Amino acid sequence: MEIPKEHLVDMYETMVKIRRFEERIREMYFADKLPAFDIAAGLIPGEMHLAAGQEPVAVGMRPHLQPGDAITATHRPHHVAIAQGVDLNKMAAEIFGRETGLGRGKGGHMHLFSVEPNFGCSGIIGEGMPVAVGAALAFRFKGTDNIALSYFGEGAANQGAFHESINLAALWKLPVVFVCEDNAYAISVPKAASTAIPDNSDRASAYGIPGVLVSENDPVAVYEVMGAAMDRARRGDGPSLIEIKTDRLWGHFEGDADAYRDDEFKEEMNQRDPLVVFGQRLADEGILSADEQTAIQEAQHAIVEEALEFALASPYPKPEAALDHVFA
Amino acid sequence: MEIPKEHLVDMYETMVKIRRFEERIREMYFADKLPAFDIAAGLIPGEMHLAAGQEPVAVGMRPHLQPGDAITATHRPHHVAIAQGVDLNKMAAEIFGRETGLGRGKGGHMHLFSVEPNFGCSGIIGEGMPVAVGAALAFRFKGTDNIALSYFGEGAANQGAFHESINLAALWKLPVVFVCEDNAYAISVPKAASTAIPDNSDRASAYGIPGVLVSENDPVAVYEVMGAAMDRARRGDGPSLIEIKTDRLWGHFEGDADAYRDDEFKEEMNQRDPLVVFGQRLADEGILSADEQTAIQEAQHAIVEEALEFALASPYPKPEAALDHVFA
Amino acid sequence: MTTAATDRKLTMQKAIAEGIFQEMDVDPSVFVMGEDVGVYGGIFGSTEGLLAKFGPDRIIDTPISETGFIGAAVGAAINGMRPIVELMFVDFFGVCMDQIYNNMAKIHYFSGGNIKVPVVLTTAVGGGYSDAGQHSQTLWGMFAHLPGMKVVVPSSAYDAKGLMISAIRDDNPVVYMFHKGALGLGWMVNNPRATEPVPEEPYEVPIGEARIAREGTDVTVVTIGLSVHKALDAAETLESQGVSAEVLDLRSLVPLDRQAVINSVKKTQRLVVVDEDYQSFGMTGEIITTAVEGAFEYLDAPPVRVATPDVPIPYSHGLEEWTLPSTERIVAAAAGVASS
Amino acid sequence: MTTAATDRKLTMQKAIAEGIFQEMDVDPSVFVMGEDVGVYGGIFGSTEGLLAKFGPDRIIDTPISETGFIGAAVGAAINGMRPIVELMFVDFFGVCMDQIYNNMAKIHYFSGGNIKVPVVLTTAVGGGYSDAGQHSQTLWGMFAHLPGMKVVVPSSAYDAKGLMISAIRDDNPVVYMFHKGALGLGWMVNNPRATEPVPEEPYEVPIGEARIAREGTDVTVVTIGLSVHKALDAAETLESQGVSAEVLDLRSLVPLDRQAVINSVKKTQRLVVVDEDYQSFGMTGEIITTAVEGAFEYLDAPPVRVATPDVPIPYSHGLEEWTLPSTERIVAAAAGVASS
Ligand SMILES: Cc1ncc(C[n+]2csc(CCOP(=O)(O)OP(=O)(O)O)c2C)c(N)n1
Ligand SMILES: Cc1ncc(C[n+]2csc(CCOP(=O)(O)OP(=O)(O)O)c2C)c(N)n1
Ligand SMILES: [Mg+2]
Ligand SMILES: [Mg+2]
Repeated sequence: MEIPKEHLVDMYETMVKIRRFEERIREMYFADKLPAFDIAAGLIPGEMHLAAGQEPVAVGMRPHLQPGDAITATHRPHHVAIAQGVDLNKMAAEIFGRETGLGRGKGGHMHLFSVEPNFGCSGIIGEGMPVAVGAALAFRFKGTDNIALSYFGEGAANQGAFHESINLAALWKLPVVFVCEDNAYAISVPKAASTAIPDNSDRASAYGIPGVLVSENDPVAVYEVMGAAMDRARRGDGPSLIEIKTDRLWGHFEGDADAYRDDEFKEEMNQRDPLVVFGQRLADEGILSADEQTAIQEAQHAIVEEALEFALASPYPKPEAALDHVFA
Repeated sequence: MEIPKEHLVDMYETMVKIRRFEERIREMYFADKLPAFDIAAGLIPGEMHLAAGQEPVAVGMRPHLQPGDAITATHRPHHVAIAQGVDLNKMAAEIFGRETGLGRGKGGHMHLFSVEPNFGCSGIIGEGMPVAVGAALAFRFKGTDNIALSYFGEGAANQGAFHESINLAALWKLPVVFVCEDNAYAISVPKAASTAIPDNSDRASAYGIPGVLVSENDPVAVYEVMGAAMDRARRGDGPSLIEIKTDRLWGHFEGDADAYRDDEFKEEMNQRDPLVVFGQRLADEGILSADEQTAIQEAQHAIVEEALEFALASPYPKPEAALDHVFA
Repeated sequence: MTTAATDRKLTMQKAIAEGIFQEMDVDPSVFVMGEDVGVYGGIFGSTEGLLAKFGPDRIIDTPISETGFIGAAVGAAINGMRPIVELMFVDFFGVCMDQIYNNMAKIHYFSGGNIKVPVVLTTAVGGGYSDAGQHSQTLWGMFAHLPGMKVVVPSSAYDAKGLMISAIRDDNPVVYMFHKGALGLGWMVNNPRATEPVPEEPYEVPIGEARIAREGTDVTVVTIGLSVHKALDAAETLESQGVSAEVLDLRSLVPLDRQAVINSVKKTQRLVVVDEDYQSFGMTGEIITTAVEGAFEYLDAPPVRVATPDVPIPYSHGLEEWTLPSTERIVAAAAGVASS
Repeated sequence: MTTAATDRKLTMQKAIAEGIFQEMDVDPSVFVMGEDVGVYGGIFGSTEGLLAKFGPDRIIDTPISETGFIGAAVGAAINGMRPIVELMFVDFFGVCMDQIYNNMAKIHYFSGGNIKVPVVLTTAVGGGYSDAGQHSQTLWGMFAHLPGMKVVVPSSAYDAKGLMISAIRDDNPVVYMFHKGALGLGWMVNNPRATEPVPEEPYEVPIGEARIAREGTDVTVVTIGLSVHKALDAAETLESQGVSAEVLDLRSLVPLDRQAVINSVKKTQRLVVVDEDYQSFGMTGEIITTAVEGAFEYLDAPPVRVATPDVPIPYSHGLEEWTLPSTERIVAAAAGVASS
């Protein structure tokens, strides 16, 4: 497949932005928590699930997105939100618990909601899957050609919601693409200890829909497979189930000792860091020189810094605002 | 496959017993409810789901059962309970809400529990499936060669519990046989309106286990397929998923006008009544003559009458016994 | 028109279906999803007649996948629709509660008010016909305990239609519970009070306002759902015994009309709370505490509760009857508190 | 031995793991299932050290299939085992509540007492560290509302071990909730009171008996879980203000030690109920109603509640802190009611 250069560049830029965002969040997360790690302390208290290494699953669909397309993501949502173009300032502000955040500080890092682009996520495994089905149903009612993407981890693929959602979407031939981010672990539980078969994409046959495995953590491979599935959905030919092998470079959440993955595994994983590999490839293929990549990095890092500055300069909500927004 | 004659006879006897039980319950259910049907009135108030027509799915496994094997059944449980040999007197007494019932009148027709044989059922779709997995896990812990059978309707196959249970059993290679009773309807909803693929047995591939379709409502076909699956489980080779096409001859519950199935469908269904067909076959093959069948019918009917008499002669629990048995 | 309207009596079941019908007729964003809502018309008739008018695209029969389709209602609501989604019996909430309480009820809050989730979740509640412990519960206390959803329980036809229309127009998730024994179904004994004149035209009944179902001076009986009728029956008996009971129909638990409870208790100085839900950690405790907080000095005697004891609802008729609140138990409780 | 035992201080987390360890050691029918209970030792350490001793056959990591594995615990319990099954956070109950409340909690009743279901369901509760609305709830009022399960909430290490051992030996389903903020985890601020001397040998703490955590004469503070420590902190401040607060740690909501509440209220004549769960339709109403039912004439002032208001628990630190019951709010409430 011939991929337009601007798509390759766009994916690279977005990967850089995501990685930088995650790195900076990580730094600020630990800022006031160490030396004695206290989860409740610091600029960003609470759990923090970062997606460094999983950039390809997010950026590969990006060039195929259209305005109004819905995405539901997981407890590990930043990469997908950034790839969809969720306002980075407001997103950062939400993560820092500020009044200017996407949810005025009420939702936090696992509960990022945006109207335009149409994004949501959740802290409960599998919870977003039926929501994506409902978004697709709404698109059918409204006669738009929008589609819904449902992201979930390979661990989530054993939750009942997986089965019910995909059956519904297949039955009603709805424009949904189910995207399984297979990073091989659900917290400490390896996929082989949770899943009776090797590849969730093979479960598509239980619903009579296409199932495609992307076996490399590579934005181009994701781009191709997601492009076909998204087109298919947009054409009205129904849902697909895509499984993408990817890597969670860091712990499950920040502070996780990650003792359940051995050093060899982690070393191999770090060797194949998708950002490095993709940058190398773009250089090798003459698409983006090292200098161009550096320029991109600087530009993207600046965007991230701006978002963090916006967030840090924003006020906290008034405590009694806790009572607002239960009901419309 | 050569089936021992006593198994054929046993299956026929049991089918006769089941059918008679369901017919008599039906009569007594309506006894004091008509002419103006009142669900709360009569000897047996409440919902009543009868299994006439589904006898083959129940009796086919019977010759392969061993003491201690566990069965979990559904809201439509009588045929399976009778086939497993649950005490018919106590079962009838429970259905009539009596103190002598399996649950002292607390559970009723959807909540029949027996220790020996090891039987349970439930009013919630899919609820029994994980329970069967747990029974099988207990058998492994205890080092017995018992197995668990999990019955559920084709409607239940779209409930999350289906997915989670089968994945667990397959993952842990537990001795469970999952038996889908496909009577083509979930109340008024036909299978095609609920299930994205034609046969649930094909969903076995999502768990890497054997899936077998029994496409006739025939005790011999069920006997063979269930025998193989039960042996496999007992040998320690793990679970199977069996789907059996069957017929619910009557409404979803008693009092159901059954207007969602057209006359043609119902007529065809009645033409292939499995009790008639099996009786005919046994006569044709010289296994049970018409006279022998009549004798069996009389004997089985007498057993059913005895159970009903036991139930009707039993006292109701004292009202304040409602407070007992919340805790052990 | 108005005269004709008030002359026409409807059962609660028909009133519910009419409310949905009329809103669907004017608002194309309203649709219905659930098990057996199509050709069957809803197991309890809540969607009767809708398929014929609106067709299978807007009246959607679902698989038995409550997590799937209730979650889909949330997704559709976020994206501009106003789904009505049916959980056949409230007792089934356990297979899908995450979508209800963690998702439907919380997204508006998590989004800081940016995202609205206008779902109406209809569900049948209540016992009294030997359907045993997985098909006879009300559980409204539990729904009311969890923030983010309105919880509406009409007791009769007029309110049922008006509350349904209000629920559909509400921008919040509304759990709309109908009591099987008040629906006026042909196949279940009903309290005849629930069938009453219902205007033909659409109208709203505000969510969050209790209704004084009967005025009285000696004792306040606060309740909801079918028990309203049992309380009214009890009030007649009490009257013949010289006790004047005021019956307050809460109509919704969220929002809860606390002021109506307090006002009535201030007037009668005595309180009985009747609840078909489990007694402990539920509605009776909340209402009594509301009265204690708002009218402590007015209370002449400790309030009394008449509720379902903390046992799974038993099957056998005599056990169940003994368990659920009855007119006799209400009479005894009210007479007792009135004379103390 | 006894001296050594009482000298040894344990965190609540270690006390829980030790209780499980000791029962598993003597009873081969006990096993553990749940997410990350194996090599991880439980996200909150409840199963720390167990895998090394008992191996993966008895300490079973599960897929994220709560309906599947909690239902499997029910099936195993019916068939002679005594499973301990972990729901990682109580907030996740919605994906599996049917197995918990409709199945685990009801089978004994439905079977007329013939079938026992000795499951211990462990789960982490509580907020205070900005984990937002799907990871910070306690929800014990909801579990206590639904009949058929015991609901146990230890507040400190001694009780945690003894209640765990009692729970495992109990023939009934027991929901065992541990508050993250009382566990003594290295990575979370803890109230130091929760860490205390714990005997080495196995012992039971009876389920259903409240504990007077501090004696007092002017006002009773009834609470459970982490709030016990906040109440004790508050009692110290109150003492300096001349108010003597009695703190009652309920330890379990089911069975509920109503007599302990009544006795204390009869003594102090004033009541504050502190609950980290949502305020309405929950524990505060139940405890206040219990006091009103059992000690009406003794109450000198309307009881007061200090609870989490009916909002999903917000993320941002300041919002959350304002929402959850704090020592300051307890002091203010108790001082207020004591002076009224
Ligand atoms: C219903 C539910 N069960 C358990 C959890 C706790 N939990 C949070 S993330 C996680 C692992 C998820 O694994 P996976 O789906 O593979 O996503 P990943 O973290 O690898 O991105 C678990 C078990 C939860 N949030 N919701
Ligand atoms: C979780 C749940 N949802 C819905 C129901 C209501 N219900 C009872 S039986 C039934 C249909 C079941 O169909 P199927 O599984 O095919 O079994 P059949 O009745 O055909 O034997 C439904 C929807 C229920 N009991 N539990
Ligand atoms: Mg994963
Ligand atoms: Mg069926």
